[in-house]
Amino acid sequence: MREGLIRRVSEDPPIVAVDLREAEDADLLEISRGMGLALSLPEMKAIKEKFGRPLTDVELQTFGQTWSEHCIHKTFRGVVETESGAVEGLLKTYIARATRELDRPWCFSVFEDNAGLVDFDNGHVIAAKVETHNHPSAIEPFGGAATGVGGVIRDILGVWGEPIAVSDVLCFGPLDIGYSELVPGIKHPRYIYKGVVAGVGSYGNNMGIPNVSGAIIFDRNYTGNVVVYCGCFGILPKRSYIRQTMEGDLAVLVGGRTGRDGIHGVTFASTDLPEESEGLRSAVQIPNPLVEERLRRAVIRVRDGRLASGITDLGGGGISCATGEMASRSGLGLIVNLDNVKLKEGGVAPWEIWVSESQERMLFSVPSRNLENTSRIFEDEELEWCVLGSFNSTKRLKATYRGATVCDLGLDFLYSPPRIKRRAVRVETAPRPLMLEEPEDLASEILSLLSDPNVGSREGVVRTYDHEVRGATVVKPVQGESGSHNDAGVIKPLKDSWVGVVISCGINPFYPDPYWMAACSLEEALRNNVAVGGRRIAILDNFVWGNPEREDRIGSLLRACEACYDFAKAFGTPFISGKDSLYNESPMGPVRPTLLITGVGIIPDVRKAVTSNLKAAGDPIYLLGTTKEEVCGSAYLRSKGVEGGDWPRVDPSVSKRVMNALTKAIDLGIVAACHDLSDGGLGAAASEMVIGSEEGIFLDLGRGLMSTSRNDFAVFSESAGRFLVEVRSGSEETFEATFEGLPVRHVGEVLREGALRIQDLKGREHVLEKADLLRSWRGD
Amino acid sequence: MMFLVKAEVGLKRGHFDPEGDVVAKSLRDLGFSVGSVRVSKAYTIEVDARDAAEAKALAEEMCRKLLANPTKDDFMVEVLLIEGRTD
Amino acid sequence: MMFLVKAEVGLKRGHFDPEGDVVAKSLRDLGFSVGSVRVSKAYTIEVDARDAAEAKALAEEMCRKLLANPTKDDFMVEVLLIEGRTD
Amino acid sequence: MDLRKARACILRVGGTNCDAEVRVALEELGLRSDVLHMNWLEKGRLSEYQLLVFPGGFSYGDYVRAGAVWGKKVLTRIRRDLERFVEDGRLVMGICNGFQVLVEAGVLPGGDGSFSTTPRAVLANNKSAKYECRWVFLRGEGSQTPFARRVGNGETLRVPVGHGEGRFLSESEGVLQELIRSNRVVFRYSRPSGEPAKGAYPFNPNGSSYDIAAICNRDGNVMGMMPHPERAFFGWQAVGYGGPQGPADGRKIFEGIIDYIMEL
Ligand SMILES: Nc1ncnc2c1ncn2[C@@H]1O[C@H](COP(=O)(O)OP(=O)(O)O)[C@@H](O)[C@H]1O
Ligand SMILES: [Mg+2]
Repeated sequence: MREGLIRRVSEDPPIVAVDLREAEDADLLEISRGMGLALSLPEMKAIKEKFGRPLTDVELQTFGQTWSEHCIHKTFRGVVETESGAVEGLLKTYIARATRELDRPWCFSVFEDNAGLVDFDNGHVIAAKVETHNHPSAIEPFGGAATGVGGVIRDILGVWGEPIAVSDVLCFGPLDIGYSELVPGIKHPRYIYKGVVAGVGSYGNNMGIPNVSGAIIFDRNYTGNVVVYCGCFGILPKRSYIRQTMEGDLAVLVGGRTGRDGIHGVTFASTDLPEESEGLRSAVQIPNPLVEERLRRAVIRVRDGRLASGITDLGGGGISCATGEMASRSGLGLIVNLDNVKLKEGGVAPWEIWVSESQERMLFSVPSRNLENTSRIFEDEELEWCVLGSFNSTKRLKATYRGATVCDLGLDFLYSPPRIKRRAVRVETAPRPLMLEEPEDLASEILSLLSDPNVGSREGVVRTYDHEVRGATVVKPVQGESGSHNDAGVIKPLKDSWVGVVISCGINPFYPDPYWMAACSLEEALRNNVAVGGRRIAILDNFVWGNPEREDRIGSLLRACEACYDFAKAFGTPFISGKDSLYNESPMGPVRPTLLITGVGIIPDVRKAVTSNLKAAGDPIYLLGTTKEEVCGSAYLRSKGVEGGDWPRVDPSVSKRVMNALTKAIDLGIVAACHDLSDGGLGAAASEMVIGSEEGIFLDLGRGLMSTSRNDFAVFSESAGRFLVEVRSGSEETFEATFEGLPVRHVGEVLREGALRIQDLKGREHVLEKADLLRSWRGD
Repeated sequence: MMFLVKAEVGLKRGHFDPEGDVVAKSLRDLGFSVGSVRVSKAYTIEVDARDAAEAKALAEEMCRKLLANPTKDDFMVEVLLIEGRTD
Repeated sequence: MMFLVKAEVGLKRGHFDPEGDVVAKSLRDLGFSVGSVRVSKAYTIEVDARDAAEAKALAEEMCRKLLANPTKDDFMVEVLLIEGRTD
Repeated sequence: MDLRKARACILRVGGTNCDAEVRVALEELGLRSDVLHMNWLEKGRLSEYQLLVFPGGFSYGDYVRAGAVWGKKVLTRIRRDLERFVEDGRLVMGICNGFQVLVEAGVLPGGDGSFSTTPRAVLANNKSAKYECRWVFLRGEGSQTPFARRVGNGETLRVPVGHGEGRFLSESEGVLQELIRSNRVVFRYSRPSGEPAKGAYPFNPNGSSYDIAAICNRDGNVMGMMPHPERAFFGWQAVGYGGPQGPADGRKIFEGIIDYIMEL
């Protein structure tokens, strides 16, 4: 780089001025890289053209943070050029459009704030948010996952929500992978797994928020790119949702001290995972849930005292982004005095204070007359706080440090970064022939699939998360002495209302066509929700993809987004929030495109919620939905290491009617037990129901709606839209009438003895004792 | 031969130690006059090795692979004694 | 004067150490040949005292009053150095 | 006394997180309850209450040992008031982290006088080395404490636990024998049949000696328990474990408290 572009303005405090005016393209890129800004050439040029003066390092870092993928979703808001024309923003064109067109009156606030908000009962709203914390978890599994949970909890606090539940969905490499297969810089999946699970559990348990939903997936692809999704759900009185920061209000920072930790977390999440991640020490965040627990108390007390005019959390970009966003959303400006920030250590440069992502901090805007009462609450809760500065009408973000102005930027420019363009190529995926003999021994196939890490019991993990704390959990993630699985968590958040919140997820990264992969994930989230009694479901999307600068990655992203629109519309389920995490690439390659859909439904009376364990011998068993030869990417084929065949597709015209009828049957009280069919298909679902019960199941495959003549496909197909239902005996007619014209068949009975008996398509019987099912499933 | 090795793993300097902070405050509350406190974990491990040098090297590898995260932790390994002998 | 004191608190002999047990198993999974593993906590404390002997006595009292529970824990205190000096 | 005049104090410090649901349970039975940060408990204020609860959570992050830091703080801040409260025959209940606090403070099992100067027991980390969130069976041991008044000798209750450090160990075999002899073991972990778990996992979820889940002091007015009765109070909390119709088992423990207060 040429001399003179970067100049030290002052040694102490360390401030640097960067003069972009004379900088050539190569210089611009080098400055971006050297300062860790992760800005592209067009972005650097836009800054260069805007300013007729040198910029301070504080200012350039502000751009680096605010214009990062994480903060502003540049790919999702940018233009995607395809062979068949340009798409003006994936978010606008697909995700938000579905919501806008569905126009549900119960959507209270969508895509706007830290979390999506939907109406609940008694004048309350439910807040929901799901985040990813992949890169930090790859570097420091415990701290990365724990601060992932901590961060998403603050998203809920950041809309004045009282957290009522958390969730986590985790994707790891195979735990038994050999060390020799790892690449330097990549930690062994076993190490990552232990740390991530411990981190998720530790933070949620410490905060006293029950973990009621999640999933765990193992695949070689995630060895280099661990995926950690953390969700949080909260409740608040509608009238407590206050966002009216005014000129003259004070910006008050509360919570943990600010230090060098988490610096450049944001820009770091916007580039590929570098090989030498060991050097990124400052990207490591040390969780301190004890402070966040006190923050939670303070937020609720300030809320209920109606003392503050606004709130937001400090996440990516730290103080710079939180203050900038709060001012910008209210059409205001702000002046911050960085001297007031309480620091963990000495010698922190002003730009570091400005962008540090130290955890457990919140920002309030407080009318000055309320400062005394507000600060008394903070002190009561043993929290440190400071006034950062005050809001004004300048629409500028200004910061001073030791008397010098170190940042002075117009918010309008800051919040309208140049739109980026991405190019997409359509990647065609066509089914390939499947070479697999039909096995003879169905029973041993079922047992071996149950012991597959992707199908087996999650009890060993789920029980390390408290799912009962707060005393409001109705349907538990695992249940009974054998820890069988339910499909969704149900929480009863209000003392004086029987209405419950139903939390579910859907994730199917193994179906090779991104469109159908997304469709199936969405449908599975709904299916899991409906299975326990949920309805009026709002959904959240979380994309984990590779480098969006690569045309194939963006091509599959586009297809997944198309499916999101199509199926959200078809099912009538609006997106209310979401997030994308791009640049998930490691020396071992790009992440497998992974879409998580989270469903948030309601149930009018939690006492009618349905669990998956069998209730009474003699009850009829019904199979809802059609079983097709859709096995590509299924747990069955993956466990055999076989590829090929067709993958599941979703037919919303049938699936939606089946779900609606099921909801009706649940409300009639005639559904005794229900389980959705997902990984491992009918075989896994029926086994899990037996595992959770004293009773057993008899299934006659020939009585089901099967468009296959192969027993293994009948039992392991992962066709969408299916449920296995125990109906209260005597209610068969009502049940069948409810499903008039739909693909529903009476396929068996609940047995007195704990066993799974399957009569196959050729009339042979296969018997699996509960003890054997349990042993395989639990892997003991 | 069995060696007894102690591996101590703690946060690198510069990282704030929430546990140490709580301990320091609690000690002050009990009337002690203390400055900062840092908390680390010590693993006392029986290691099968040919000699003390190998035992130490093995323990260091255990730290790198499992007990510590070099990104945030420092570790220190010390061979305590050869099993059965205390010299 | 500030002294740096290390107080190590661990399970008494004969007490089962679940954490150590898990660590030992994980180490064996990784291919290490280890016997038993015991885990303890080490507190590195800046103590204000007149001399090293007092610093040590104070740290022992901290163990008795807070850091150790006599039902299960043993502790061991060592004065590391006088602040500012490393001899 | 008239229940409408009685009041419960639920204490909290940083990291406490089960105060709200305990309050819901008590208020459901008609006992007004205040949740108070221990810092706000001025001298003498305790005497306004008939019941003091140390609820669950992760006080002070459970650093050092679960309950240790709060336990010592209890001694430096409210020792005298608490001693008087206990001597007066008022009720003190520690649930989960609260039990750990009472043990670390020397309140339970207690000494010859009232509190012991050093803890005489510990809730060590679970034998499984994991946090365990699961429903267990508790067997009433016929202890003469108000907390178990509604629970028959040998009757089982189904209640969840959620803890990583719940393995009860006593200072010596003598202390344990004394607890048993003086009928101060209130609940033991058991099998569904009511047989004591005899250490078998997961019936005994943590490896507690003598399957101890709850103990009380000499006079029976202080009880600590690892399981969470407030999470098994309403039938709908016990879906899959006897619910959702009718009350759940943990309610009996709170009802015992109410009976006692009404007789005061
Ligand atoms: N990581 C996790 N965190 C919390 N809950 C989980 C996690 N993994 C699985 N669960 C819960 O365990 C249950 C079973 O999960 P899963 O095996 O994915 O579902 P199923 O086998 O019923 O299709 C669900 O209730 C789910 O919410
Ligand atoms: Mg499911």
